[in-house]
Amino acid sequence: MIAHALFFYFFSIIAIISAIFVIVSRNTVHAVFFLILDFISISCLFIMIGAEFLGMMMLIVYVGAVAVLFLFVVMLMNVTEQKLSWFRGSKKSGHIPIGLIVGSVILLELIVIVGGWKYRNTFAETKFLSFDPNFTNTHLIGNVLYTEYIHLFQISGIILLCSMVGAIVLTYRKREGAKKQKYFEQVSREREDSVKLIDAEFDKGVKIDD
Amino acid sequence: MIEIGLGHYLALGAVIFSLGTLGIFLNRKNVIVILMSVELILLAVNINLVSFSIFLQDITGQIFTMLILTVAAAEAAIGLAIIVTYYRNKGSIRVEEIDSMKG
Amino acid sequence: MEYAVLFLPLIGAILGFFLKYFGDIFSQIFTTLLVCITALLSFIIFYNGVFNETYGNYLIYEWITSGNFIVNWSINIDPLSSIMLVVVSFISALVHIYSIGYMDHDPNKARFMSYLSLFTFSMLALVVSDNFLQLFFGWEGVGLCSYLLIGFWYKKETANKAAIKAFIVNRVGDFGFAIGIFLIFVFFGTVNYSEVFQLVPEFSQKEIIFLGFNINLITLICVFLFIGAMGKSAQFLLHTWLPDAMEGPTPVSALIHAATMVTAGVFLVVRCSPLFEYSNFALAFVTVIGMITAIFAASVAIVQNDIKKIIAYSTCSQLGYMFFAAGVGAYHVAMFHLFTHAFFKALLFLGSGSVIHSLNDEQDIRNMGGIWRQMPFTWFAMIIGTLALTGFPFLSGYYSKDAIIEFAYLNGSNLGYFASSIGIITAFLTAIYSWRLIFMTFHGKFKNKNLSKTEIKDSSLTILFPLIILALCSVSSGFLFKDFLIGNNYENFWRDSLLIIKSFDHSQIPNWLLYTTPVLVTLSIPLSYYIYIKNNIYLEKIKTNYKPIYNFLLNKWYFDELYDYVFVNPIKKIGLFFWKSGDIKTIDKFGPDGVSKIIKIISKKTVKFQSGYIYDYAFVMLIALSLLLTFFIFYK
Amino acid sequence: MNFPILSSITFLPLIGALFVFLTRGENDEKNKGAIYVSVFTTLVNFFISLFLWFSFDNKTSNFQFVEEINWISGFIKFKFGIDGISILFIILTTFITPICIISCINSVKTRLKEFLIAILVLETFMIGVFCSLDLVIFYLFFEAGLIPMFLIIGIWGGPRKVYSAFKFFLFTLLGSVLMLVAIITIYWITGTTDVTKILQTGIPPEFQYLLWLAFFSSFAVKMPMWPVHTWLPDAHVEAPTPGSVILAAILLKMGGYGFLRFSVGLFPIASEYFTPLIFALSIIAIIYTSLVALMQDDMKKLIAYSSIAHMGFVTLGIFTFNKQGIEGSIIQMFSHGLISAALFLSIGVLYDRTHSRMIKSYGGLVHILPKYSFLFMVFALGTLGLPGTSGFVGEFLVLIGAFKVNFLVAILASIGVILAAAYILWLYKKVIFGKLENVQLQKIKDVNFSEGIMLGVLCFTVLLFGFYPEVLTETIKVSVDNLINNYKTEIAKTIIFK
Amino acid sequence: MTDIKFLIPEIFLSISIFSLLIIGVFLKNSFEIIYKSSMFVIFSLLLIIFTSNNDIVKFFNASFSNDNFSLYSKILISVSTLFILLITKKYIIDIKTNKFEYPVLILLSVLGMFIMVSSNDLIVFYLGLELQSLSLYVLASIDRDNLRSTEAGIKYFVLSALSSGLLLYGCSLIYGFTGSTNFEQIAIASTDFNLGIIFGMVFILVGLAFKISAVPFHMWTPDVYQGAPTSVTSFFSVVPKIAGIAIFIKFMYLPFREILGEWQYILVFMSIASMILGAVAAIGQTNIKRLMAYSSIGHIGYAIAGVSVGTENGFQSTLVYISIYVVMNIGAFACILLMKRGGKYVEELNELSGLSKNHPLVSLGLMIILFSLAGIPPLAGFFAKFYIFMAVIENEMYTLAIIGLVTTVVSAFYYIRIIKIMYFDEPKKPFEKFTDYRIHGPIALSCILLVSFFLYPSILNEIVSSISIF
Repeated sequence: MIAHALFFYFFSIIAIISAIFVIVSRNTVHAVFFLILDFISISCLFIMIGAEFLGMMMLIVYVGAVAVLFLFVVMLMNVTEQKLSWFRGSKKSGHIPIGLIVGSVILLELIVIVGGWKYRNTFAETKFLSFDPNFTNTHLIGNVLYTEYIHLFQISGIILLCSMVGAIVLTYRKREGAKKQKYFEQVSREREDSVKLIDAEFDKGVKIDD
Repeated sequence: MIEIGLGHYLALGAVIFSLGTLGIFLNRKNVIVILMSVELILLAVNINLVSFSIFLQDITGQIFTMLILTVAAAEAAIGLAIIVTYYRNKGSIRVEEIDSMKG
Repeated sequence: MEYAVLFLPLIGAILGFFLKYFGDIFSQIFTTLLVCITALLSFIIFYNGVFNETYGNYLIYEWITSGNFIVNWSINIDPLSSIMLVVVSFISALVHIYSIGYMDHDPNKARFMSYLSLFTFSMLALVVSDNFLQLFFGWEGVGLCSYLLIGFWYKKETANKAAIKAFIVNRVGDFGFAIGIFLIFVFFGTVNYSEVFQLVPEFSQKEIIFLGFNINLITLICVFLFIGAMGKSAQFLLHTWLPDAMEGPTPVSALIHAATMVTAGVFLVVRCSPLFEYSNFALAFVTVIGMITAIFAASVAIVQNDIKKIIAYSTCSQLGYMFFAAGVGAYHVAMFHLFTHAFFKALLFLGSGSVIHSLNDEQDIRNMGGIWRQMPFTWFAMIIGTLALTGFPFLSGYYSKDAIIEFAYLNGSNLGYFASSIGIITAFLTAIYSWRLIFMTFHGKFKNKNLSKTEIKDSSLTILFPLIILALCSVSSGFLFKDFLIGNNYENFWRDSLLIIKSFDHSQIPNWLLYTTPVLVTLSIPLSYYIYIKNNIYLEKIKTNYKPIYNFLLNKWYFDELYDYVFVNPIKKIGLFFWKSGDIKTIDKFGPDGVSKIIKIISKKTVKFQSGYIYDYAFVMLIALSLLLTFFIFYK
Repeated sequence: MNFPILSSITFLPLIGALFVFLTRGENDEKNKGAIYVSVFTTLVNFFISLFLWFSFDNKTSNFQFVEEINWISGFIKFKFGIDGISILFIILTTFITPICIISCINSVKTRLKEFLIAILVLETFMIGVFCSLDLVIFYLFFEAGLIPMFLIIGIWGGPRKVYSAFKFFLFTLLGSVLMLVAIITIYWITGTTDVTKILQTGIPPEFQYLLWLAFFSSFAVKMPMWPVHTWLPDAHVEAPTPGSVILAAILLKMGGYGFLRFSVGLFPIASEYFTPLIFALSIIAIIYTSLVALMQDDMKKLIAYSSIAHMGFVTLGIFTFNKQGIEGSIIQMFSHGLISAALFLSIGVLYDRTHSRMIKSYGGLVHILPKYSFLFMVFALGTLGLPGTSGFVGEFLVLIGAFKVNFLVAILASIGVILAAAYILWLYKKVIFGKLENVQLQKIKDVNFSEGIMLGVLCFTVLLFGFYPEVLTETIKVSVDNLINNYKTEIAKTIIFK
Repeated sequence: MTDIKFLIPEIFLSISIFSLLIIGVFLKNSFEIIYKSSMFVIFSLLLIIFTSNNDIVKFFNASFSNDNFSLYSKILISVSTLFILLITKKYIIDIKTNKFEYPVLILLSVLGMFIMVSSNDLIVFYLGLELQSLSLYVLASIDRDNLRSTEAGIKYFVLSALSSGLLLYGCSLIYGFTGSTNFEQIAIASTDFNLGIIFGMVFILVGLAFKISAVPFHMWTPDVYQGAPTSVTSFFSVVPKIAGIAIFIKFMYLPFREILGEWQYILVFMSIASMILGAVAAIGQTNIKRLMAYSSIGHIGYAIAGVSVGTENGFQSTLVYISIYVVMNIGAFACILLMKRGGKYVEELNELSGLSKNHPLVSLGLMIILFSLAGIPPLAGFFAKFYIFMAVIENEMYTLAIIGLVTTVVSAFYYIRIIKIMYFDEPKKPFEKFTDYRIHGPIALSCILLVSFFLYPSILNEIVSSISIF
């Protein structure tokens, strides 16, 4: 129990601190790294409470893909270093104290709410698929993901497709003069098209490009 | 304090959620950080869902989390793509300069 | 026949106007002819009425019916209306004839004749009405015609102003009259004379709360009706329009502002005698106003220089006589004076018109003088008119005016005595200014600088003919009709058309009273000859010594100025204030304009929130979110 | 069901508008076809409405020629019907509209076709207002009239047209939205918006006060009553002549009609309760606006203010709740419809010639425009309520009615009559009399044929109804009786209830 | 698996999207054909929906529901999409955003909306919402070389991401406190009062309010409407609004039906705020697209007023409202798409001046539409408001009704200001004259519908009255 608590506090403090640093650090690259740290600590927490599959997924998807994407873009745009902090704009405004007040109000209220959570018996009735201790977490998810939740899976596929299409539409530019493979041309190339026998005249040389 | 219950996890989620929202509107310089704050918010949601799912002994929450992960990735991709196109036009992604339309 | 009497002038007015396309002369002749026929018919009606008792009520059609408010167009012939018919149509016919000559230079003859006929129609409609509303119709109709005719020479700014003044002052009177009618209708439930008069005794003690005062109903009605009469008959306080009305052509002054329209007020009071008889207060009120007017107008007339204005004030004064006659209960005497006054005053006006006409529209008596030889007929007519007016023995004015003074005395009350003394003083003043007029105009030196004396000729026959007729009437009417109208058997003639409760005992008149007036009047002739012709220096002395009084009189007691100061200017100022400060600066400023301005300001402020910055947008969303959350935390 | 005569007079102008839309002239100014079509349509409409008047049975107070079809299923039926009160307004509308269209020939120089369409569409809406027997339908037509009128003021108006058009539109719209709330509330209270049914069932007294105020806000703006009158002078001044005519002659009457039919009819108790308010406002309107009119330097503005004063008499009369008052106010509305239309047309005649509405730029017109001066005189006299013109009958009856109820009110209102004489005669003097000083004026011509027809007809009617108002009173008599009886029984009921 | 037949529209749509993508990639200059075929797809989709079964069926573990309500919304969505595609084609080609992905993205967002409106489960709802939003982000910045378009994209994206974050947090709270993501189960579980559920509801409401741009979550709307290409703006102002309102209604009437007392406050507040802001803020605008943004905010206020009533009449009136709103907005944007002068599209209001002289018919049409938007009878816009206020007053919410009607007057101000510019002001140079039935046709159709609506105003009610969610 104590170990559980210790690990929880350890990871959660890391998560909170790195979350703070995500929004306050001056260097964007650092911010991305703190974000990665945050993800890692949260995935550790997930694994700790028994959602191993999701913990791993977090690592793979977020750390492996999303965060890298962020890093990539940050580097691409060369906007890493910012003078002073994020918060101070060129105009003076009293937004920081008000922002902190609003933020803490929301936080406090949320904590009040979540503190009021009670386990109710009715949950058992509403529960749709309950855990079976004989199976691992991954197994459980795998069991339902392609059966009961196939439609969700498909829709999320379409979402990914959509994001793909969107990203391409926005960023892809046809560049003139770029060398590309032309599969059809390459594959459908016939000998007759490409090789020509000519009688080379003596002492005249052959003109290749005509 | 020692007994770690659902409340702790939810509180953690709440803290991270608040930090994410703070990050969005306190930031004055860089749009990418805003994107990261959005990721933080989604992370907070994930914490909530997973912990609910574990404590309710119900797998649905985890499925939801997984789908949110997917969507978050898609969102990040599109968001970054938009930021890139904007950067191409403007040469900057400073938040305080994104104000050509107002009123 | 009765219908013809009423409608012939109307036909004349309408068709006569259009006849001008064939030539002005046609329309002149046509209208005159029709009015003459009317006059003739009126005589017949009068005659038939008196001797054959053909009085009656002739319905034309229903005018307005609204619930129990039923008003007819009708012709009511009774002694009162028949005598008025005679006066109106007869004078009108003469004035029509006169106008043919008088207006010979004017380009708008047809219009003039048509207006005159229209006036005659309205006046007849007034006279023959059997209810208050038709009376009101005629009342306003004559007001309109008076307005049109005063402003006939519309190029003259003063004429226009005078016309408007006449109409509006009359409207003020009408306002009272209308309220009187309302009161009658509201309490009696009808506006028909005979029905109203039948009900009067029942209501004689009724008191009503009117604007917070507890007042006898009949008194109230009478006072309001009398306010109307004051307006129309140019009585004190509402008299200011009449002298100004002399801006109109002289025939108009003769017809409208001397003989007929202005007497409508008297007619109204007499017509309502069954009402007035039940209210002592109203009668006293009428008497007082009449007295004041009589002496006031006479005092002003003494110093006026405009020939027509003098006669106008004289008219005012004479109307005052009639009113106090009515006020002391001697309605028949008032009518008698009305009757005689119509002739001699019309005569005076027409005569002065003849003078004016001959002197190329000169009206100031200081620019006249010594022309009696040039215009003997006019001079003679004027002399007769003046004699009649002043009450020179055995001319018409003598009978009527003296009768008034007598009856006032006979009334027996202090007010009556007072009235009769005022009457005597006024008679004296009347004589003074009348002779002043004659002497200044016809005698003395010729003072006109624009015109040589030899150019002056007497007027044409169309002008003189009416003068002669009127002169004859002025001389004879008093004598002829005296017994008939105010004699001991007056009730035989008037029957129930007027009600006189009090009986007058003629034997009580002291002899000195009977002789005072004629003596004074006769004495005044040499007196004024001395003052105005023989010894002007004395007059000048008086003028300079009593400058304030002279000015006070010359400026007609400063009534015009007072009214301008008290009513006209404040009303203009209030109007301007309401418009500029009320409508524009208050209602619009705080209403539509203000609201739209505020909305625009709000709009600008709101739009400022839309700063264009993402963080601000997010901030607004989160603030709203936190507010909603807080609301629910504290709400539950 | 018989031939739907009411619908046909309502929608005939719309069809006419369609045909006008289809006509083609070589240019704007010479689009004769459009004028012919619209004159024809409106005249036909006028004759149909006359026929309606003749076949109207004035012995019964029931609604006649009732048409009813399902409209919003389950809620509202499209119900038309008229009684003695509404038919007069219909006649007035169909009578004034052809005159307006004829006046377009002289006063509208641009976009004639559109103008005629606007007028015709407006006529449909106006007739619809007076025919409808359902609150929602009434509201529909009541509001819809704003659109064409807004365009008429805005497109063809004078220099400050935008301000005036906006003021007109927003002011009246604001007034009437509250009425919509009230109408819907009535639906939920009584379960119907059919006027006849509501009259039978009645509205519970406790609701009446607020509902009355909501209706009042709408009608008061439309009338217009003080202090919400300021849109009217602006709108009148800027609107083109036919626009002013319609505005003064008919649109203002919608308010009065509304008061009669709805405020008094549906909410007798509240009407009784609020009578002092109405009296106060009417009196203020009469005196205040008369005084303001006295100081105007713009002819149209003067007439506009005088209209407000005259409408003050109307409201005064309606809320006397006696026969004279109500009949008087109906006749007053009718005659004001004729007289104000005529006055605006007369001013339009001058404006077409000289393009000035300022009083000071005129004077001495009688020398060159004798016919015009005569006609103008008749209308001026009508305005000041001279006996023998239709203006007198209405005003006098209203005053009698008011006098029955309250002396002070009637006396104060009578002062307005004096003031009316002052301002209108002053106007007449300045414009018509005096010397002809303005050189520009010397060239202008007297009324031409079309103007002569319009003004002549109006002059005739003004005098006709002045001398023979029986025509009108016969028609409205029974309906007014019925109205008053309803009112009295309702009031009596509450007294018993108390 | 027989339930799959209820998903046929969605499946058809996804398959078409795939095929169109493939065709688009492999054909050169494929914009024309893809555009046309996507219109055809939507048309066939309409046919499919019309022929489909309208039984009330819940399927896929009750995470989808097939009912009248969703079918009605779907019809509305497809019809309006069809018309938007019709009117915007010329514009898209003119500003050179004629990529074949454009129609595909629109189809994707339509798919997202379809999923959303037929969802019966938080997860499905969220996925549909995200599918829609992702496509919209891209669409907003589709004119990628235009600074404003991309700026609009960024703003929309950032704020929308925030709002979906909030919404998701709400979903997580709801899930945690009710133990289920199914709408029915949520409703059952929320019978006893629990602040957690209310907080979840608030968060979800905020997210939804953002999507339909209700005040105070509207801040993105003007900027995005202005910045995005007009073709996209017209889509934005119509189609997502339908879906948003539909799902809004669904949330209020299904999962949260037990806590009506709570959400009513929020809705009334948002409704009043939207009506006022929509009316007031639009007054000072000079850009017509920005003005339309504020106008749409105002209209959403009225729509929410209907929902806030909480009765069947209420949401039905909202459906009627939104249907009429769609007709008006399509017409209005079709007119805006005609504002082309010298090869460039113009957006400033004063460019319209004197339109009535140069293009009398178009200005007539626009005038009708604007009067209808202002809610002046006898046009359809009036009836839309009328039904809303019928429902509102039925429940004695007089304050809301009076404020709503007063804001109508204020908003009438800026609508008639446009009319003033068209009709009263001095004419400018005419716009480029072109006759394109694809634009003029819808304008005419919209005007005819708006004008003739009063002949039979209960037509929509009769359709809508058969709809119930429960």
